[in-house]
Amino acid sequence: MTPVIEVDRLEKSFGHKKALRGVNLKVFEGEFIVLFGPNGAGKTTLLKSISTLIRPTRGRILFKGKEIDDGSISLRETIGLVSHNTLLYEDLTAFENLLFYARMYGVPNPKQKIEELLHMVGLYHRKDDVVRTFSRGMLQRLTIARAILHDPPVLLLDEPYTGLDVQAMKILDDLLYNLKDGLRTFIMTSHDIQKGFEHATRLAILHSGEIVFDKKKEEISVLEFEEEFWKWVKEKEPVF
Amino acid sequence: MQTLMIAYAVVWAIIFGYLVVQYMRISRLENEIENLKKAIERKS
Amino acid sequence: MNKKALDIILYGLLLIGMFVSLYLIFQYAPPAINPTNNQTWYEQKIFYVHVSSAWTGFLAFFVVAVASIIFLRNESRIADLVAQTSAEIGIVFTTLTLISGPLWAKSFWGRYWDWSEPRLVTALILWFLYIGYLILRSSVGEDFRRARFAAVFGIIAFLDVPIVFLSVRWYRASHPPLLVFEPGGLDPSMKVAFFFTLFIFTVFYVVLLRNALRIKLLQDELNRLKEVI
Amino acid sequence: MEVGKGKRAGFLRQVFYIVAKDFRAELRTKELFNSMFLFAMLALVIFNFSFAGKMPVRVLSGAMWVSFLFASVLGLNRSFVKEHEKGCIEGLLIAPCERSVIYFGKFLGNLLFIFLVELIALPLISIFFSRSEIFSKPFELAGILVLGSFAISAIGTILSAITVNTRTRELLLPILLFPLILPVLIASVEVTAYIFQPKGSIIQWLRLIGIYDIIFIIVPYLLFDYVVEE
Repeated sequence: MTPVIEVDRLEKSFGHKKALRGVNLKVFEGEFIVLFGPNGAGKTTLLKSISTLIRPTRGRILFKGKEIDDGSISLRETIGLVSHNTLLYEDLTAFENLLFYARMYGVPNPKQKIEELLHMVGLYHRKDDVVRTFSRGMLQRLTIARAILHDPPVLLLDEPYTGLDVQAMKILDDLLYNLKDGLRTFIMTSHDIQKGFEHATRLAILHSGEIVFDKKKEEISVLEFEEEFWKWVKEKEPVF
Repeated sequence: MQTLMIAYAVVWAIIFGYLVVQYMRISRLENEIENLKKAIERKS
Repeated sequence: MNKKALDIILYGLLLIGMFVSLYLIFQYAPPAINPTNNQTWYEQKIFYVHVSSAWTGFLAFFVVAVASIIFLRNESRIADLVAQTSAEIGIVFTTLTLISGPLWAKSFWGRYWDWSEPRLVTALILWFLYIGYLILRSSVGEDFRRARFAAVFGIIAFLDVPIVFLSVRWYRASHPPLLVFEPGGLDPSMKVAFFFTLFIFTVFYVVLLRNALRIKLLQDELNRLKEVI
Repeated sequence: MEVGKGKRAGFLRQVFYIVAKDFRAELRTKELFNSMFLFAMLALVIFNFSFAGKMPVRVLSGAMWVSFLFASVLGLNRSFVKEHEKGCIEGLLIAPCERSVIYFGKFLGNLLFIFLVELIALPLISIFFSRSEIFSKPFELAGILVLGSFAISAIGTILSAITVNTRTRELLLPILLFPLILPVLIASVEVTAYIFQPKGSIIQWLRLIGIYDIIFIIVPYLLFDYVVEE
């Protein structure tokens, strides 16, 4: 079975700094991988590389066996990204923001789809308000609506729980459960072990640009994993 | 005519002087690197 | 050892070449006659250094553009360093052009600057463009992006140069200045002096670039070694 | 896996969506347009008082173009700042479109804003500086305004995409843009002066702007990927 995403000896350096030093990762259909790792481990760089935002220094990324290159525009249709930024225009309304992205992706029946999504994330009553006036939690919900607008079979989530209030967390949890249909593939980064473990089908730890741990959820318990995680965070973290 | 000639000579001298300074800097850097390499060898 | 030998040859060539070019300019080549008043015109000798430095500056900026293209193709650090140092050197020589040009113009036109002289104005615009290039370099934090932005600007800037030249020349056609100097036929001995000076300036450029490049690479190496320790 | 996959919009459509989005956001706040317009008019007022008495035709066309250029810099500066505020540029980069769609979208948006400012400024210039010629040759004037602004926007858009990533941002754009745009400025001033007061020939100037427009729309288009990619 060909993996949906295959990361092959991926390296990325910014000047002298090496953010990724040879990452290998195979993600299969329906998997929910949660990547853990201390700050600066390269989690964001890895997600950005997979979402074609960053051009790798060395190595390859394959989507269903096809290599990402300049001509792979249609591959971007298969990816949804929730990053640190909202990727929303502050001077546009919630509806206008989604409409713009829907058109760029060529979503069929965009208006109907957007209204559905706005109901789903509980923002329908604010659909004609300018995004500038939204709270952090509302923004994050709209961000997720934007990411799944085109029904991407692959969803990349970069610390989606950061800065959320309890209500927003609940909505995000429900959303993720709804989206996990066994066909969709997820890669999420997190440093909240509980939350990450809850959703994951597979757990991995990224440390200074390398994957140092990668196991299926059945093979390990929360406590064991927590121990493993702290081992990596402590061991190689520079001592100040 | 003479002032011009002096001006020319000054321009030449400045450029050449700069080249000499560059050369000294190269030698100094090369020496430093040599010393560091030796220090690393001793350490290991 | 090979490098050392090349150093000695280049430095020796320059030292001797300097004296030879001084001799050629001031002794060998005859002084020119000013066509406006038919008097001996010593200041014409500025011409040798003026045109040579203008040529070298232009060469340097050409190298910036070529190195920029190479950088965008293979992202090599050396190409980026060549572009940067070549821009720095180019600015030095263009500055020299901009100082010597008006001095020469004063002796010929009776004024330091004429906006309808395309070569001079183009040199000035070149100077602005590449000062901007260096400011751009100094205001981007990340090494990698800096190199890319600089390369893109380096290419655009160089493409602009011939159009600037053309526009100033056409501007002159519609706003004729009092008198325009076109360097017509040079005396053969003047030509010898001129081409020799041109050659020496080009060697200057090559040695400056080579040295600056070596310094930067050695510093890289030094930093790397310091990190190891 | 082909869940709800629609047909992706074509190149020009996507470009249009980007322009439409910028235009809609601008319609809501109008902050950019207002400041550009006011800036251009203020610059003209200042020019007027720097030249006591009626400005000669050539000086007036020069003053117009300098004011428009300065106003354009304001607009160009904001153009990519807005894309960077909430990381929207990332949203565009992961969208299924060529990177050049972003370049052409932003270019057209900037051109549109600049041209609108110029268009609204023209009648006022005609009144303030007693130049009725502005109304007798509206198409010629609009033509040269588009040709000149085309170049300002084409170069300005890629430079703005660069300078938005620098420490000095707003300060750097004019420093990089002005020397590059000089040939177009000379040519546009010459042509505008000719429209006011026909004298000599302007065919070579039009040719120069044409060549410039072609080169500096193609080259940034080729280089834009390198500017926005990490």
